[in-house]
Amino acid sequence: MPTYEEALQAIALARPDVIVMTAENRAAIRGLPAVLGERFVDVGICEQTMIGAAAGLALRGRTPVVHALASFLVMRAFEFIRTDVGIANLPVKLIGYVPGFLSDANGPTHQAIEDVALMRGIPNMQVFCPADAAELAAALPLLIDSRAPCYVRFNAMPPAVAHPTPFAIGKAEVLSRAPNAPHAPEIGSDAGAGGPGGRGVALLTYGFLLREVDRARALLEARGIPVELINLRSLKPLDEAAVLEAAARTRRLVAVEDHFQTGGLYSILAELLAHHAVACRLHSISLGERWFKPALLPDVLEHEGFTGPRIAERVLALL
Amino acid sequence: MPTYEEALQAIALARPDVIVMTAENRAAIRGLPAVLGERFVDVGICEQTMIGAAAGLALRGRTPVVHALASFLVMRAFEFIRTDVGIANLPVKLIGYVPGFLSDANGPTHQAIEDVALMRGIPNMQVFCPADAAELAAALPLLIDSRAPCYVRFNAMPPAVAHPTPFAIGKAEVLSRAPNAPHAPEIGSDAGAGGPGGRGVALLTYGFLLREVDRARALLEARGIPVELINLRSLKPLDEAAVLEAAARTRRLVAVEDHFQTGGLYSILAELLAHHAVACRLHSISLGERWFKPALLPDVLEHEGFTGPRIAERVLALL
Amino acid sequence: MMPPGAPRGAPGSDSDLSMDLSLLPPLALRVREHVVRMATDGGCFIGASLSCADLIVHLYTRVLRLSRETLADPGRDYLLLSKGHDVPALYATLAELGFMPRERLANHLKLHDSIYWHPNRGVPGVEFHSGSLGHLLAVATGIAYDIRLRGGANKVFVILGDGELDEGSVWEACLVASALRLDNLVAIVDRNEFQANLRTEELVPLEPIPAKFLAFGWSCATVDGHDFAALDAVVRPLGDAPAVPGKPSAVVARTVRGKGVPSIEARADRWFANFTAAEIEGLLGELHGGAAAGLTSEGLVVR
Amino acid sequence: MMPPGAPRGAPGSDSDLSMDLSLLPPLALRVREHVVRMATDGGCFIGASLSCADLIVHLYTRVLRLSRETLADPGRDYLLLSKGHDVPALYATLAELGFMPRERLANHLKLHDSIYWHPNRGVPGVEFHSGSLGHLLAVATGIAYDIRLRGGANKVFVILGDGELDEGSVWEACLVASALRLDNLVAIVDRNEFQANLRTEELVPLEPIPAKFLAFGWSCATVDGHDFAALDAVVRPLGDAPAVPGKPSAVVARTVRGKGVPSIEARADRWFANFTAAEIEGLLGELHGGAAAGLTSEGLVVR
Ligand SMILES: Cc1ncc(C[n+]2csc(CCOP(=O)(O)OP(=O)(O)O)c2C)c(N)n1
Ligand SMILES: Cc1ncc(C[n+]2csc(CCOP(=O)(O)OP(=O)(O)O)c2C)c(N)n1
Ligand SMILES: [Mg+2]
Ligand SMILES: [Mg+2]
Repeated sequence: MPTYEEALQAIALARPDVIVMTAENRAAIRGLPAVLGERFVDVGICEQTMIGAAAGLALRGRTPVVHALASFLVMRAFEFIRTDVGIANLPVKLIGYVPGFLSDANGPTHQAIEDVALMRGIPNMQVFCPADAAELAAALPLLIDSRAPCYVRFNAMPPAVAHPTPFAIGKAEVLSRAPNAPHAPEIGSDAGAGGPGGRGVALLTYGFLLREVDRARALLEARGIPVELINLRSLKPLDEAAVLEAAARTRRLVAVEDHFQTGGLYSILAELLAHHAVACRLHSISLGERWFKPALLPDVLEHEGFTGPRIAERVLALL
Repeated sequence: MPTYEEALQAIALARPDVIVMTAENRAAIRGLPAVLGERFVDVGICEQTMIGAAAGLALRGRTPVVHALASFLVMRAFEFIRTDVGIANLPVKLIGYVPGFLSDANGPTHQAIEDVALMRGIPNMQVFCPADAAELAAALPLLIDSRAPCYVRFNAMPPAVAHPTPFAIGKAEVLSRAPNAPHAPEIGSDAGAGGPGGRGVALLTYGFLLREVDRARALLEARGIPVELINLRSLKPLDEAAVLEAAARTRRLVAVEDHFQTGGLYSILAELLAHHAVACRLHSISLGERWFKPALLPDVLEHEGFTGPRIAERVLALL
Repeated sequence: MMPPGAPRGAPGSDSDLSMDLSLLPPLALRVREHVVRMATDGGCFIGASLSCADLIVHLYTRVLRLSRETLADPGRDYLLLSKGHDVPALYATLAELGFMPRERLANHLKLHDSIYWHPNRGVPGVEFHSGSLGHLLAVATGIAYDIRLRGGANKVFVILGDGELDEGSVWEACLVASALRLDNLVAIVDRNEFQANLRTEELVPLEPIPAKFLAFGWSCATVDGHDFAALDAVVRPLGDAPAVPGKPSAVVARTVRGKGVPSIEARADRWFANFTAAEIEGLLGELHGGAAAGLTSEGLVVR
Repeated sequence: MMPPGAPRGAPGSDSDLSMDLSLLPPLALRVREHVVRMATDGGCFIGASLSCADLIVHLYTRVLRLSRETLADPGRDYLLLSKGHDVPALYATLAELGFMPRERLANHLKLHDSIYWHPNRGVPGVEFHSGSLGHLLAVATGIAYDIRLRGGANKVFVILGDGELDEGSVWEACLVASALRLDNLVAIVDRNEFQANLRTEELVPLEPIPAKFLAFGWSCATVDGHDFAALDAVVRPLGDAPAVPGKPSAVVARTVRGKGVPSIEARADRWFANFTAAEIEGLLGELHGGAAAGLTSEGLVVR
């Protein structure tokens, strides 16, 4: 699999309309200035101007791929994104660096844990949250080909899991489906731990946390809980069918995300269930309504309860 | 009832900690500079600086009440609100002028129809949406007394309805409760038009639209539909009990709002129903995922389907 | 695609030469008439539109390489209204120059058209929507950068409000445009001395404006924004070449809010107006040198 | 409450006089040692911290009316780090001056403390959190305004990065502070010539910086940011009175990224560093005039 930089370089070399932009955030693309020359634009620490300029470039037929730290991209420049890119529905691709827990010890100013909420609220905007470097590289050509604006929760971590399903816009990856005849459940009162009429539990997640949630899945299965694991790499458009099927089978969904509880996956699922009038338990394992404790990533995961074992415990407690 | 300006003046005169600020938006408070002198600060067209400065004033023990057009307040200054006011949990009161449909012919740049979504997503931030001038004036002393930051969807329209219930933070106003023995329903297949096990329909709304929704209520009742009408003036904190009771009785909620479908009242209700695992139909009458057609207010309401009669029709179509 | 260096001016498809200077005053008068007529039945930002009517008329007739036929031509010059609430002056100019039928102006604020208080691309000739102050210099920067990448000779003009200069985003975009050495970019400040409710110097003093642009790496000239000959001397050459090679060009155009209608000139409470039909008649009279209109409707504070 | 005009300097509770100038170099050296020690086990923005270590040390010992006892006193002088990633230099200064125990520095990045990459109010002496560039001049404007409303004589100092000047919000706040005539406000620019990855003049040229502040209604002086006597001449008087009455004061402090540790000076790839324990020893040696540390860990591009 190419790295993000390699993938972007290949696309930019094949497509002269692609302009790579950054607001002093070139960590992931530092080799591109030499390759792209004037098609690489670093505007300095000017997130708002970068977005306005990207809109101007898009008006001229370009496809800007813009980079900045996720929190400053989606928040400092929010009104520029919504007004210049959103209203005009221009194909500007927003790449948010160190989102969620990945901002580790930077502190709340850098914590993009409302990015999904903000970006999905903008008409026309698509939202992608790759689980690892491979998924990111696989998604890139597709989302640059699309004419829609999009936000990418950048994540170039090592493979989270083996990916059986190629990336597609609007499609989830179903990583495990609850087996038909599981061991007898060890916990919970109702059979198979699912909600009324269902069995087992579906864990839905996205981005970097997939790795940990997959570990949690293994732990839960080892305890005899039937688990469905869904990688919701495309949050908007959403793979409604995949979610509704999981809901129908398990009657118990758990959204696991490094995001505030409001506005992210939990809200997406609540809206979907309401829209389809599906009776199904829905739980959130998220940051609730607070910023997380700044520290190095492994410490953050442990402290906030997002390692595989801690997630498994928290799921068990919900059943 | 005092006007907004009178109410704010009275509070500011009684409380020397109150500082009234605006970013060139003094339409509703134009008399205050003469009264408050240096405690009235117009920073010019500088929404971000206004918020940062308000945080600085709050650090010094002040309670800033800040005014700007809703879209520029909550969007241009979003990151300042979230970072300087939200993280520090400072008592800054944000007053958003011409929100929702009230921006009539200004166009999408001025349409604050994601303001509820944006503001309620910020930890600690409260969100109030008065239905008319009376409710706004009644709410003001309470929300300035509170130590929490808040956002007010400013609305000083003439009385929408008679208000039986005094404003209280976290409380809804239940304006009508479905009668026990309604006329036989004329439409819909299941008895009383409610969802399974319920009867009638609950209309939930906030702000300026209450007037139209109340008209819709009368029209629906005239057609024999039992209607509950709830004025959700305090969207955060939410009066969960009022909503859950309406859900239990009617099993059918309709959220009516001049807001995108995502993130506002519809999402709030979807999250609440999911959290409490309540089986209940939930519908949205909102702007969906698009900006509204700019025109004068009455034309907008007609065109977008938000007059009383059009709302009634749309509710009927849902049943 | 337009040949580079195509002649300027868009008086109509039958001409590709700049309009004669002597024709600008009567044209500007007709534009002002339209603007005044839009200040009823809902109203418009009349004061802000009248201050830059001459700027817009001059740009379209003497500067921009743009005609009805080249509205989508990548080689066209661009005009962006960053202070979008002056769009009535643009609607009127576009109608007078045949970019759209004059009748369409009667659709102002009507549901079945897109002629409302801020620009949008539903109107032919509008390059981009605006309304939120402080955006279009950034957008223009992107446009100008692409033009340079493609080796285009066309220019990008942006009209800014003076109050709009309060927005930090304007200065941020100035820094970036200067860093990118976009000398095909021109910002014209409609220096009408007022922001929404107050004189700029009484609220957020902006002077010295030229020193600001110079310190941010731009060239800067000052001009009387109601004097077509002066505009010809200062703005027209910027359609050919920047004032200083390698630098974006700023022009501070000294103007008067409500210019042409003495009853509303330099008055904050007549910035946005929604007059009665009778008042409109009076104001049109004033425009033609008649007596003061004797306005009776109350002044408005809309912001 | 502190008496207005209280003596300056916070060398410790037993003294209320400014620290003797001769004591500053050794103090700054100890501060730099702490900063270097924080550049491991996760690392820190070492380059950005070393460039303004002298500024911070000088402010705390020779300018600010502030001591351990007056940390919450409304009459205290304020120091705000708008370029928050230089906070290791502040942690170290606070520790050396007894605002917090030196041992707490060992908690850098640890879960049980609040000593992380950006300032927060969990650390005594930190007035406000930062990390998002371009915020604290606006916040300082509010603080300074309140001080004036209350008739206070205290001052508000803000340290800005030079790259931070890219952000339009800085210039917006400059306009507002000037409009409000906040002459109790002082902005010090850590002019280390670099933003995250490049030299400012190679990315977004900022010169002439003084002309920018002057055009925005501020006074502006320039000083060698590593020369305590020069800082005493330029910055210290601003603790008593503005350079120009009625205007906020800016000071451009010429500094060097990574100052004091030649191996990392003026190097973009050593702006943020996470060294091995052995490298840290080498760098501490350099700080004391020893041979080059012979760094082996790769340079980092973290932004
Ligand atoms: C970001 C933003 N903030 C506030 C407003 C509201 N507003 C519209 S025009 C205006 C005053 C503009 O003054 P100026 O730029 O001088 O334009 P003029 O009307 O004088 O031409 C204000 C505050 C806005 N449209 N956008
Ligand atoms: C709004 C915002 N955008 C981007 C960043 C990422 N960032 C942190 S420091 C930095 C460079 C700052 O350069 P400068 O102000 O010169 O500080 P120095 O490190 O040189 O002291 C950048 C781009 C940020 N923290 N905040
Ligand atoms: Mg003006
Ligand atoms: Mg620097």
